Amino acid sequence: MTPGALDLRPLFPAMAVALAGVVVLLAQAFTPKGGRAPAAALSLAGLVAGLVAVIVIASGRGRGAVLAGSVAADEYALFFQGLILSIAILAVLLSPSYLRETGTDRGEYYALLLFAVVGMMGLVSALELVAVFVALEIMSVAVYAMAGLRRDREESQEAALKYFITGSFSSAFLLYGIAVLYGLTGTTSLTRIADVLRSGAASPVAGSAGAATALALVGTGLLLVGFGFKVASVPFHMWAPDAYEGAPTTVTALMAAGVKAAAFGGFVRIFQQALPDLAAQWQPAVAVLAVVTMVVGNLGALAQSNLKRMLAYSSVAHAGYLMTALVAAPGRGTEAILFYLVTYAAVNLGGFGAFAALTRSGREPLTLSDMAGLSTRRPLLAAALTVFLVSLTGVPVSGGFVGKFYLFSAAVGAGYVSLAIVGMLMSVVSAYYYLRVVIAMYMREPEGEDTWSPIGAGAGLALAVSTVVVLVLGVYPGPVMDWARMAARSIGSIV
Amino acid sequence: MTLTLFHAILFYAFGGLALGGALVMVSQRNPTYSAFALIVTLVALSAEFGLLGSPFIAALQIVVYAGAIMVLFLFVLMLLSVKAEARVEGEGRVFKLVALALGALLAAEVGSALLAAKTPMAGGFDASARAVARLLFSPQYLYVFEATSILILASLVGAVALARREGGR
Amino acid sequence: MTTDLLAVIVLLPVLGAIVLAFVPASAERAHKVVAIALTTALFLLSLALVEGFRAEPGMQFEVSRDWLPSLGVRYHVGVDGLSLWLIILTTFLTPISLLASWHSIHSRVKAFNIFMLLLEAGMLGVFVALDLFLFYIFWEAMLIPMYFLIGIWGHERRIYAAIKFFLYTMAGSALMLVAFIVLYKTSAAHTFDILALVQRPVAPSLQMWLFAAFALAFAIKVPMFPFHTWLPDAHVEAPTAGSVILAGVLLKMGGYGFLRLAFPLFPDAAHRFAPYIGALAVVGIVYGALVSLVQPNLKKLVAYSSVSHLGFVMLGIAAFTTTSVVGAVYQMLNHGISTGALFLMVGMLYDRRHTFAIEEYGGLKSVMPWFASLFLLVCLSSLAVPGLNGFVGEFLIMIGSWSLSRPMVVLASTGVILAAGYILWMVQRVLYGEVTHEANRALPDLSARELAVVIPMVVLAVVMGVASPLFTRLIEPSVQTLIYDTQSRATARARTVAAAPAPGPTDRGVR
Amino acid sequence: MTDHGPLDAPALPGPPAPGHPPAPGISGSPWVVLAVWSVVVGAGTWLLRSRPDAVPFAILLLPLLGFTVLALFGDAIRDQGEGTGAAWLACSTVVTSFALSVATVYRVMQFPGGHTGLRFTQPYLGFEWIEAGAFRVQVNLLVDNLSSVMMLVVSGVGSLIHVYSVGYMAHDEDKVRYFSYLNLFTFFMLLLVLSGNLPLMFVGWEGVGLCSYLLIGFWFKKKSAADAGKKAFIVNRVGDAGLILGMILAFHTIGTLDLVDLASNATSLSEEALWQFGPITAICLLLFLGACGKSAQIPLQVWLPDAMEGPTPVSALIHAATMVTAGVYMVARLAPLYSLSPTAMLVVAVTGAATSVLGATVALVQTDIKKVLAYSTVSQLGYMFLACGVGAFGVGIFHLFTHAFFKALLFLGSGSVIHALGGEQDMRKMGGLRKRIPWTYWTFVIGTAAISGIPPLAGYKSKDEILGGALAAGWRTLFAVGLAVALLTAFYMTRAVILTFFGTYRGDAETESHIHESPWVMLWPLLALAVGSIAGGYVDIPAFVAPALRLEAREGHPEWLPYLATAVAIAGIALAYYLYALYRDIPGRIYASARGLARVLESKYGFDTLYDGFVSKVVVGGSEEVLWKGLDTRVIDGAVNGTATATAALARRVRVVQSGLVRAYALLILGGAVAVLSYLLWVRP
Amino acid sequence: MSPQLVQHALLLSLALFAVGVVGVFLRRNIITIFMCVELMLNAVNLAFIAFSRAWGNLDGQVLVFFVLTVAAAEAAVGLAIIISIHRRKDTLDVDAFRVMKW
Repeated sequence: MTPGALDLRPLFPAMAVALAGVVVLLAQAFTPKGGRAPAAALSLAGLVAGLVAVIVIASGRGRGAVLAGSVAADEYALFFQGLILSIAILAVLLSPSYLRETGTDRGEYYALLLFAVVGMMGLVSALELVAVFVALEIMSVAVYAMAGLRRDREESQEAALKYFITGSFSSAFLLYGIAVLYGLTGTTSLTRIADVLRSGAASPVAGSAGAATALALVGTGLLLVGFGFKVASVPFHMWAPDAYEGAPTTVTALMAAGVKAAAFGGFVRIFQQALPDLAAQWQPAVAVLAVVTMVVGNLGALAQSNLKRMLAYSSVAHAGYLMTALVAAPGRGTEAILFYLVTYAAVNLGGFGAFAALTRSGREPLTLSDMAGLSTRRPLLAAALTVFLVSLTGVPVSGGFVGKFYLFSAAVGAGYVSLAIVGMLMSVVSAYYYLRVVIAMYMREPEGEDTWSPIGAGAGLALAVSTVVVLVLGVYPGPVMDWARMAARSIGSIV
Repeated sequence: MTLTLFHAILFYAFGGLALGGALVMVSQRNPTYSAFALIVTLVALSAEFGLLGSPFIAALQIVVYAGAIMVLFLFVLMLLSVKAEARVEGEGRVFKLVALALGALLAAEVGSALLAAKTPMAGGFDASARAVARLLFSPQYLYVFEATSILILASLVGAVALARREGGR
Repeated sequence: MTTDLLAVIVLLPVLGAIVLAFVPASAERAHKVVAIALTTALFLLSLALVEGFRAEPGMQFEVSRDWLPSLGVRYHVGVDGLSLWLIILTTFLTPISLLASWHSIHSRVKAFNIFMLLLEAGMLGVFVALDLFLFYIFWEAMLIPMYFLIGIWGHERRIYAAIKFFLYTMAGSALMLVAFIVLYKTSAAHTFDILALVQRPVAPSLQMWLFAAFALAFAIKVPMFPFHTWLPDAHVEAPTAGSVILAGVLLKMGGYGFLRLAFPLFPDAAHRFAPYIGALAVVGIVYGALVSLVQPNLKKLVAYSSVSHLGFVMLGIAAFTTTSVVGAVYQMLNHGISTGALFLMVGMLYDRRHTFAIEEYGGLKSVMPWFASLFLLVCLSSLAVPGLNGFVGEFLIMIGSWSLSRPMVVLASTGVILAAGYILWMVQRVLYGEVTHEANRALPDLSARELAVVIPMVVLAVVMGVASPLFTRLIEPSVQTLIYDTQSRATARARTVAAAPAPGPTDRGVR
Repeated sequence: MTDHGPLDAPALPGPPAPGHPPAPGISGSPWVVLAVWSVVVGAGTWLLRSRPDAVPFAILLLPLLGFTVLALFGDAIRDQGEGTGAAWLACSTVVTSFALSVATVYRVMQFPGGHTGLRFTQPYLGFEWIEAGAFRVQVNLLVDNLSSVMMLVVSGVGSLIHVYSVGYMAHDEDKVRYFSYLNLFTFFMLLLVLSGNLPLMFVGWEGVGLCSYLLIGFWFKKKSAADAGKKAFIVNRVGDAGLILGMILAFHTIGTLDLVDLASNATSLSEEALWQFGPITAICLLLFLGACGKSAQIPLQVWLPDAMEGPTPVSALIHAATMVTAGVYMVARLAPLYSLSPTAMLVVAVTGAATSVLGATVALVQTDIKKVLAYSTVSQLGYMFLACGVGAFGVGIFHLFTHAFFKALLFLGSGSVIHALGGEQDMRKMGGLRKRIPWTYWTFVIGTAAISGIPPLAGYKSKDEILGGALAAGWRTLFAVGLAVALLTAFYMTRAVILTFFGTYRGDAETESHIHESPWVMLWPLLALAVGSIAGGYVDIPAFVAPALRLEAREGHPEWLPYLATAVAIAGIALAYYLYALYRDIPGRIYASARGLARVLESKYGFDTLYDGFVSKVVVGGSEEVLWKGLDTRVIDGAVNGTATATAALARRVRVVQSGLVRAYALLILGGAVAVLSYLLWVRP
Repeated sequence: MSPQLVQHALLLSLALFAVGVVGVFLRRNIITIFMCVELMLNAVNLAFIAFSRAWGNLDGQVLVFFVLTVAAAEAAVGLAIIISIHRRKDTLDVDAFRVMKW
């Protein structure tokens, strides 16, 4: 590209969403008192526009890295942006009825959601650590706020607080890691960090090869802490159960699906693009974290009676599953993570979305007895939820199974058979707590009056889409796999 | 910019001041005192920045941190009329000891790596506002710079949404 | 084959389930009729497989297409002598169990029929799949409908049983999936295609581990002692149709898995582990028989008898001679028929009296003569009276397993004695004597529908008892090839065999 | 079972006209019977003329056809004429089989070399019974002199008993079922004796066991009957397991299970030395275990006495004349094989001798008339094995042949007595029936004389031969045992006759008033059998079957032997007469003075107690307490559930870490950071 | 002595970071804890400046600029959260917030 003439096309998707956020705010501001701004519709419009932009770019026009290689529009970024936008669209579809029933119906919600999406999109497309950090913070700040939006529940504010304190605490570690890497390499660009680390001696800061390695490892370790926190890997996971439980359920859905996807998007890209030469060091560490995460996440979920909290722990466990494939990055491991995130996002949107959709007058279905006999009262919803739970368990025919298979086959391919074994055994454990929900829905009689909300059109659509995605990925995952492969291969191809 | 002994003395003095402020901050039960101690540290750090040849950042530090952020903290402290932490007998002693040990361990680990590193000082270092601004507004950081606008907007909206009183619209 | 008959057979029930999903739940009769008609049609369609099947080794009706190239997964299906009759057994038992459930399932009829259809599809899929991935999909997917069948329509402790069933079998197959992947990664063929993998076994040391993982999954499914404790619970709590399918088809998948996968894929490990499998099988035979002797509950008794019967199957597989394996495959079919019929008839008793306790019955022969006669016949088939189906299988297994271990065969023969013990004792307590419970005095004899359910099973038991070659002739070529190929691919064996006379389809097993 | 009759003669509707027994209601459906009869006869004739090779199969299948028709359409048939039509249908199939058998035997003997048998292989189906690998079982029949004898006995005695049953079961409501079982039994028994290979023989073998089970437990409402049936089947199964193993071993050792091939292959095998437990000995002993089960030899003799719970004709047919002799038949059939193993021969002989003593001694103290006959059967079967064991296989078959007549006769006679007494079986409540039921009395006496070995009756001839065989083989001990048993036999049979027919009636008056001679349909089978019991000994069975057994003709016996045997028999009879007819108080005194011995005999040498204890305590008790409740529930399932419980407990522990205190969360982050850095810096440099 | 200056700045930054980290655990007042986090960010800033000086490039300066922005944004949201929870519970003792646990 010619210097001076800035090619901003790769930024269009994010810009569309950001613009939508601003418009939502303005619409809110200009709506007369008592009126209701069409915030959800506007958000949808912005997100759809962003998605269209992603598709247009992906179809060949405007791919590449721009702004001196600080941000990329490679297949990887586009894959994630498409995924994140889809997640956001479904989350927006789920939101109105839930917000109405919980009295959280405010314009800021959608604006924050859109800003969070902007942050997520930046996180997966940034080729540079400053951008990564800022994008991460945009996402985090918006989500901190969203977590605390439900004023009728003490849990919501507590969630925001806990998420915020631990989040900013871990951000500092991440930042220190960035500082160390910058100090070692003199740059924040992912590719240039990789170059310096590869050539080794070029750094004036490194006194010796050993010192360089030590610094690099410190930086890597601190980055690992930061991203470990964002993806909710044990032992950095402890915010997740509380934040997931306390946050408004639609926000939880966004956190479980979107934040996790974006965090993994950044995690994988940074470690793969900037630190490939240290893979021999950090991959074993990731493997250990993965094992611990799978075990603790699943055991934690096993002990829960609150369904949201159970799904929160389960999302911890799934971070562990995802991390098993990180040891096989680049290549099949990355593909597997990308593929799994798609099905995982659909499942979590569906799962939390189902709880959100049932919420009436601020009362959410939170316990197993709340779900008793759901299959007789909401047969379709129960069926959809069953599909999600089956997919979470990793039983065919569902995207969850294919995804898990993909992940574990990547891990085995990298020589980590033990990871696959632990993963499968933990899947068995997980079957127990997932199945309990199915039991409640199908094998217990409903108790008392039907106090659940009828399923609205938007939520119904979102749940239906999620269900279809999960099932299609279980039978015909080919296309998504192909995209994932293209995306995984594109990392580092554009500088 | 040449380095003189005076320079060095100032550097260590402000360094000590910063560290001292920090220690006071974490050892104070009263958050207000802590805030003042933090301000001391921040100002001292600003001086350190200047001594390390970064006048622009040093100024920014005073303006943004000491000037804006800490004022905000103090404002909130006043607003909520925060009292000192109540003293609880033997509260979390083990907890604190573990934290101290872990903190020391962390410092040792990172420190060992830092100590092994060479620390040259590149010549011809120009970190004037002009030079920094040139880089800041180059395409390389344009994206991040623009992103910060969204960040601030998001935090604004978030703060409003959270802190606004019930029923207020 | 240009038309993929197997895909049609597997997908037809799925299609049926989808169609039924759109029929309102209130139209219960329509659901029943459609499901029974569909599965019956499928049975007739599956007979086309028998019709077109040539008594030759190798896969027939084979179809292989790309499916998920990025995972190395193909859509590869086919039928050979090992799977042919198991497919027929599946399509045969499904309409029968649906018909048997006509009255006994009165709640959520729609869901019941849908789950049964999905279950059938899953079972058929397992038997036709020739790609590990595909195999696993069906293998696991089947758990879910079965889980619902037990959990929704089961008896008092149904939830416990359903969870136990699901977790236990899933735990077993969890490690198998890892083994699949390891196999894929390490095999020279670098594929999930079973036929290709079989051609080139992996290193013997690795085989041991992979075989162990496979064997665990299959041993739980069979179930072999000591992995059997899920079975009595699942059987007792499952509704009749569930028990029939569980005993009739699901358990067969374990044996089938050994034959289709574990043994041919890992010839060296199979060679090494066969004696242990045989020993466990024999323990299962005796143990299952002894424990079922003292069961106070009809269904539990039959469940433990399954452990015993399937011990014979496993003994035959472990011996791995043509005779024993043909016997094992045949015994799987026999067990499907006779134990399936036992569960059907026990279910008919339950429909009348709502109890499985043996002591609640007695003297039924005076009030339900037709039931008594048919029940006796089914029992005789189960205890392997020659002339009925069970004998042929057990005899072939014992005669073929002689080369594996003589003491094992001798011990297995005690199973024959004990079978007479537990079955006849049960028969006596249920059918003979005076009617001791007032409630039994007016029990109606079998209805026309019930007769229609039982009589096909009984007829098959007789036909299979007197005309076994009709079935075994289609089984044997595949078995011979299986054994010959497996033996010749075992590296440990290849060395010793090199000096031996030219190998032909021999009757001496892996041993 | 002694205090009240089984339904052997279920509550008689009323006193029948004395001396003029009511003819069973043939009138029920005469036309049906006639039609069936003519079709059967016509078809049989056609078969013999045009498809002679099919005749053996027809012999087999006719009773099966009868069974099938009765089983499927029994209800319809019963609705007409109280099932009498069913009875006659059943009879007709067996009688036709008998007729065809006679024709076949005749035809076989016309062939040159026909004495060693003709094999009939079925050409009708495109397959055999079992085909798997090297193991194949054809559906082929072997008609040689040995199976001819058996076939004739089975279908002949079977026919008579079918006919007898028409009268005996006339008042039973369930006679359709009875006759269907009886027909099925005939089918399996014919299959047993005709089959050309061991596995097919085993089908018949187990089949007759099954029918025995069904018929013993025919009156299933009675617990003792159901128990006895079950016991019979299970004890037989023990033997059958041996038989199965023997077949397997034979297949793997000799390479075939075809009877003819086995016999001819056996000649190429070398004889094993005494006490050398080679494969041949093992095969023979395993097969003999099967024979012990079926033929009620020690240690599996316990079921036969209990089997008397069945209707008396069944006892006659199955538990005296035919089924229980299957073991003898099989051992004789495999004579060439047994001849190779002196060890096995010795075991067979000793077992037979021991069993014959056991049966004879226990019979001394029985008070139930059928039990006497049952133990007598046990004893006589032992006699037959004794013959086989000393190498006189043909003689064993000879005794089998004669025994079939006189034992069937005795059973049917006892049935007639029981019928007359309205179900009474206890001899202590009989007496003086000689005049009341003369036909029965005389035939019974003939049977007793025959079994006692009084010349010139059938038993005399065959028993004589056995003793001679033992002597010829050099087994003096066995000879002595045989002689002793002969004495005992004569004694206890005479005792039974005296208690039943002599003296004065000891039962109650009510029963006495109903005593009546049996109808003719029951009497003429008695007469026919009586003729057989007299004349049967004049058929030279040993010579006849010798070619089929591939044995040398026997040597002559010492000429003093017949006199000695006769003397022993007469001594036995005289002693019994002395004790039970003349000085009736002596038996009681003997009893009193030899209580220990009496108790041993009354407890049947304790076998039942031992077995019951083993089964109920060790097998059932052990299975319930140790295996099921202990191992299965507690250990194995405990481990399964324990894993789940342990996981849940672990989960509760893990959960506690999540304290809800945010600083603890941060601490864990810090700890994690330290751990990660330590790992990266120090563990993995 | 000049090279040591940068190194000592780095060590100072590390010390401040460690003090911040430990402070999070020593204090119970949420605002103080938050201030400790701010201290950690500032410590990192010092490291950035030091490294910038070592390399003689300005990326470190720019980084600090953005970190300041982030810190401000975090402060805004963080304090808003604190205000809102204080409103509900009338305490800033961090250990008082444990409705959700286990």
